[in-house]
Amino acid sequence: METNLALLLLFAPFAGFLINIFFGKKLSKTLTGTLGTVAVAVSFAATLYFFLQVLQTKTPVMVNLFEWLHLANFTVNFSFQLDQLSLLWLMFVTGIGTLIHMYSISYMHDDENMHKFFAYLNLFVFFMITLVMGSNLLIMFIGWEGVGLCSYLLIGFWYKNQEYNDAAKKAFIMNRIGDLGFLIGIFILAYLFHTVEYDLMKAELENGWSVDKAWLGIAMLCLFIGACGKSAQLPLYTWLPDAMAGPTPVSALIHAATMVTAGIFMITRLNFLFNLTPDVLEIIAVVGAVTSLVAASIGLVQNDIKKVLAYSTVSQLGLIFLALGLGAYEIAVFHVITHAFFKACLFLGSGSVIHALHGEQDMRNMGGLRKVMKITFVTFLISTLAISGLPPFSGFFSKDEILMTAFHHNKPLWVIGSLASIMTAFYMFRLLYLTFYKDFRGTEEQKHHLHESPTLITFPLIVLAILALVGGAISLPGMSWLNEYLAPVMAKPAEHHHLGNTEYMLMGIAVVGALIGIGVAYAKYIKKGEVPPADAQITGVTNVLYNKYYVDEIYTAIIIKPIYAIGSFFKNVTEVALSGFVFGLGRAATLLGNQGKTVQNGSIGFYLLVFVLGVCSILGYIFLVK
Amino acid sequence: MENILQQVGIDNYIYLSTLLFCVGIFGVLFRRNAIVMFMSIEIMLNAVNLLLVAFSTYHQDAAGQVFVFFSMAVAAAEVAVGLAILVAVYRNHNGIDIDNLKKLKG
Amino acid sequence: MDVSFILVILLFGAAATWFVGDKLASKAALIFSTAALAATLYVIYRYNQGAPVSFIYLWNQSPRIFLGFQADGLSLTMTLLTTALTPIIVFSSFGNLFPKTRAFYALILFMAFAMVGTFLSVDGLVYYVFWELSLIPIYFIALIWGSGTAEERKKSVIKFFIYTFAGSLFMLVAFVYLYQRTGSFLNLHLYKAMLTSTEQTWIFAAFFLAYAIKTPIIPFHTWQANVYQKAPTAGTMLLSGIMLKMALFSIIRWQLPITPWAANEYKYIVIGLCIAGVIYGSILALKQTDLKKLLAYSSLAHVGLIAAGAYTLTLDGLRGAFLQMIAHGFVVVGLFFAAEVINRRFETGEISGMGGIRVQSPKFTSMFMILVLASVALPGTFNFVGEFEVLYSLAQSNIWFAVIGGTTIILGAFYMLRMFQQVMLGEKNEKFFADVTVSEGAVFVIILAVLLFFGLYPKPITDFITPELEKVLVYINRFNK
Amino acid sequence: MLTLFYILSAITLGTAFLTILSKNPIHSAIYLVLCFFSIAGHYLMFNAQFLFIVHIIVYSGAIMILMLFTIMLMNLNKADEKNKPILSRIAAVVAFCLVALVLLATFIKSQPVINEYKVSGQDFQSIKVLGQVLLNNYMVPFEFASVLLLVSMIGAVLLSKKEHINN
Repeated sequence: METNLALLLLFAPFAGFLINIFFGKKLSKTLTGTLGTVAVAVSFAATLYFFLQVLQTKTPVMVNLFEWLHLANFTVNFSFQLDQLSLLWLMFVTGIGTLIHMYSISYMHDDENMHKFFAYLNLFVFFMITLVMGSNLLIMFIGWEGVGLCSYLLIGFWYKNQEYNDAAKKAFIMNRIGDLGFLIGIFILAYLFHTVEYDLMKAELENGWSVDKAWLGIAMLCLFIGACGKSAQLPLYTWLPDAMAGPTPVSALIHAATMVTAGIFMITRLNFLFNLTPDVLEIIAVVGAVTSLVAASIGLVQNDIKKVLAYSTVSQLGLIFLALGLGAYEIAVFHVITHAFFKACLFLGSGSVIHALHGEQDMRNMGGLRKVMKITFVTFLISTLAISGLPPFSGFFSKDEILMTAFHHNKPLWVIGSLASIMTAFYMFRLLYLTFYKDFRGTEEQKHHLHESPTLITFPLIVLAILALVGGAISLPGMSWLNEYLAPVMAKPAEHHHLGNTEYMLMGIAVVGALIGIGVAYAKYIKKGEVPPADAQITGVTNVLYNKYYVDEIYTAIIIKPIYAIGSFFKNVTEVALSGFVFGLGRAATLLGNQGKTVQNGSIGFYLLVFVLGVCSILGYIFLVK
Repeated sequence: MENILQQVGIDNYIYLSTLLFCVGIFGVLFRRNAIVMFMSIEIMLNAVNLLLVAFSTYHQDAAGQVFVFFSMAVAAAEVAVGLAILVAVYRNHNGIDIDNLKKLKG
Repeated sequence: MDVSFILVILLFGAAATWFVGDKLASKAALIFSTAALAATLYVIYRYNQGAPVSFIYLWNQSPRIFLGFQADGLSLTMTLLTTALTPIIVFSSFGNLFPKTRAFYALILFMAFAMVGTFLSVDGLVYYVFWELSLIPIYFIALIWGSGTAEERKKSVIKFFIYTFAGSLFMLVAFVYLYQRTGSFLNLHLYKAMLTSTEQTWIFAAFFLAYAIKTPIIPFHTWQANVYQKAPTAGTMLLSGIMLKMALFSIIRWQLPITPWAANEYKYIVIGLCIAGVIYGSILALKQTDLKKLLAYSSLAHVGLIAAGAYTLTLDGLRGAFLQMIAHGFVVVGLFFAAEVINRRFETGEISGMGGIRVQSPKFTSMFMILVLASVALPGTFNFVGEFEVLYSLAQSNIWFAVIGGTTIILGAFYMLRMFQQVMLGEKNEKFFADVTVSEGAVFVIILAVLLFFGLYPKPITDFITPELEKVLVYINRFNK
Repeated sequence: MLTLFYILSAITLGTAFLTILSKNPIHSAIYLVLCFFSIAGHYLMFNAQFLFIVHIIVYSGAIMILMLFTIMLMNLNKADEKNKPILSRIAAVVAFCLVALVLLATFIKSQPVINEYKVSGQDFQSIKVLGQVLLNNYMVPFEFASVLLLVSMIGAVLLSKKEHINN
């Protein structure tokens, strides 16, 4: 029963994928969309069942199917594990997944390939579930690569545009760089532990299995590289903003709420190993903090509504990695969840705006939407307040916990994180003001068509906004339900912050910081009514930020171009030389033959002479020399 | 009957036929007149024949003499055909200079 | 019924295909190749039941030559690969019209015959004869039915022929020497020869030259790309799908067990070469403008990795190499067939002349996409299983091998997706592209089914080959206590 | 006997050289006859009567007559032969010396192997015995030799016949 239900949970989206990919074209659009949504909803229902069960029994559900790989010193099974961590993840993956599927029914209704969209989306959910449910690293890797594939398919969903295809390709390849790290990490772990099952590794460690610390550190670093790729951290983050080429529900589901949290899930899952390598944790913390700052600074000046959200995602993920690096896994998970709520809501809200404006994404051409799109505006406002970290919205609690932990462990990182938070508040309100306040700056044509989105779109927005509002309740400072819930999967008990003066002061600083960010945005865009200038007029530091520190250009110059240059060198020099060498051997043989031919000149006297000399030398060798 | 080998010795015959053979080689290399080259070949054949006979006596075996007999038959055949070829060459080239035969090269 | 029956079917089939005439030749070839597949399956069934299916017959007393065809896990797997791919290759050619049809199909069957012979023979000399015999049909296939001008074709095909032939001659020398030493060509006798280190070095080098050229491992690969491009697609499939595996199989079957000391001694150099080939092939693939050439260089990269796995001399490496051989055989046949499908419609091999196919033919796009993904070893496809084991074994030898060899998953994704984007995506092509026909689709579906099934459940093959590989490993380890 | 051997040997070698060195082919032929006669003398010393007779008949008789006949037919009885280039002649001399040196050295080196000659007194080379050996043991080669001679005769006739190209 349990096994079957777990398989249902896993394969319901896959069934949806199969039906949509094979028969989707013949079904009506509403039906394909409904099918896709129901498939994920079934998973959500199953997850809920297991969640409640595990909440009571506190014992994880294990499902073992069959042996997949058999190597010399370890075997890999198709086995799945439903414990507190994976169920928590599944809850918001399938839950938000369902909402976004629902949203997409309306959003994608005009697309000719809607059935494919739902097929890919279902496939994505399937792989995400695989990633989360797998009981060993390789099953996770299947999901890991699978979600990468779906991300590729969905970013390049509008495949007629080669720029979108470039973005899709870029996402896949950058992910693959991380995947190589992941794979190497798996190799080292498999070599060290002779298994890749989480439980067995954990048990071995508890039984005093001696592990080479240096190799373990390398393995963890490799795994972190994998996480960097998937969760868009420095230096592999550049694919995520480009990934906004995909349809907006995709950005909401994959590139904000679920897939990009895979790296965090992996690190949390392996927390018992990461705890053993404090050096790696430190690297993670620094990378996370720097990423959050860099991405936030880029987000300050972007004009594309989805790009701003994308950089904000990178920045928030950076904060989460900061938490991971400080060993505060519960807080990281907490922020993942709240972030999933408000960021999905923000993306869906921006999708609603884009939908209303028929594809317009540039904020310079928006404005004044507050009056027309009331629901969208309210939900968007709630989420913006949440991400800016104002109490009592969910984002306040989670972000504040991260900063508090950082303050206790590492003051410079706290400063960086706080700066990033202030920037976040600024650019999010900049976004809000430019989009919803003042007057509409688009064309008359667009203005004429402005409308609030249909219920299928607004309903998910409302649900998510409510969650963004109250989501913080699961881990209030001082009385954290989440910490308790996650305790069985954590190697170390959660740090308990005593709420003293320092803590209240920190909260105050955070709130004031956020308010400063908001205030600056208000002064600039409401009071002065500024509108960001056109691309050509951007100068100075702003220009550097607007062009994202030229990171893409740098990567092109130092990686892509040299590879092509080497390719040209190989093609034009090495290949030609090698080929020439082989042909040269042939030519040498011909040349030798031609030379030898002249010896054969027909003069009998000469033949005889050579013959005699030959006989002489043979006889001499046989009888005299030997 | 007293045998010659007891007085002369097989080695003297070996030296003799070796030298004779070398003279034949010398002739073949030295001259360009085809007929004289033919004669040199005959000298070489005879040197071998002589040695065969000497060893036939040495081993007191008739086989050696039988071989000589056959080699004479072959030599006769060879000379007949060879001279016929020479006649044909002479007809075509008005001479039997061996260097003319370079044209036979493929 | 023993394994020689498969050979008989193929040889008889080749003759019969020739005699039935141009009209029926393709069908006859399909029937006989399918019959060979059925026979192989039956033989494997019998083998699994423990029935004797080997065929050994003393052919010549002096020198001692056995007409021996050994059935074991390794050779039967490779035979199955050959007889499974041959009908696919034959069937994939149905859409093309060839002059001298009967000769074409007869040569394909004859080639299958020679390759199966190579996989099955246990006598070094017979093995060598089959090895060289397989060159003849591909030579004519590429020369007569290839693309490009006759002059270019002749140049590349003759280069291929002489190059591979010259390499093989060194192998013959090695076999003759081994016969001198052991008085036998039988592999089991050769495995037991206690050769000195100098002898091993030379024999290893001779074998290596033959196999490195055939595989090919850089820098012996220069024949490859041109022949792949010039040969008709059926020929390219035969070459890349099966013939390359002859060399890789032979490394495991002949080279390593005979000269284990040298293999261990020169392990790092050889693996280094193979790994260098991975990067070299991948980067060159990025620069190709011709679809078939691109696939050729990708093949170079992949077989480099396979060979590297085999040379690690570990169970994982050998097994991974073996699995990857089969997986690569199917994938590469599928990819070249996709190239052929495009070529049939657009009549060009240039990537720049393609693009915008996805709009017109979604089915073809999906199938091609899955093939591309299998080629870049996405988990869940058969290629991942092999590549994972190979990379794991490399990581055990030296972590850097795995890191550098692993760049194939990055570079592979790079050039394959780039190719896919340029060939398939973008605005609709002005030229009409009909979606796959039923017969074309059938070929793809079979290949994809194999790749996905074994990707998720490789156990049948793994269980089939592992005992044999363990035996081989015992021979390999006899010098390295 | 030894004296006789030396005299005969001197004649053999001397006439052989003269054969080669004579400018006029007729002279060469004459010297060659002398050389053959001296070789026949050697045969006689071995008591090989059969070969002695056959040798005189075949060589001095048939072959030499054939040669002389050819020379006269071609009207070659004058010394109009152009000498070979000096380089070839030096090469010929060098080759001659080299072969002689190598062969003699070879034989000298292998001399210890040669046993002392012992007479068994058995008759092995009288015409009667040879005839029996030839026609019993070597019957088939003998017949083949006759076929060979026949073939060579036909060949010689064919070759020396005037060609009629137009026919």
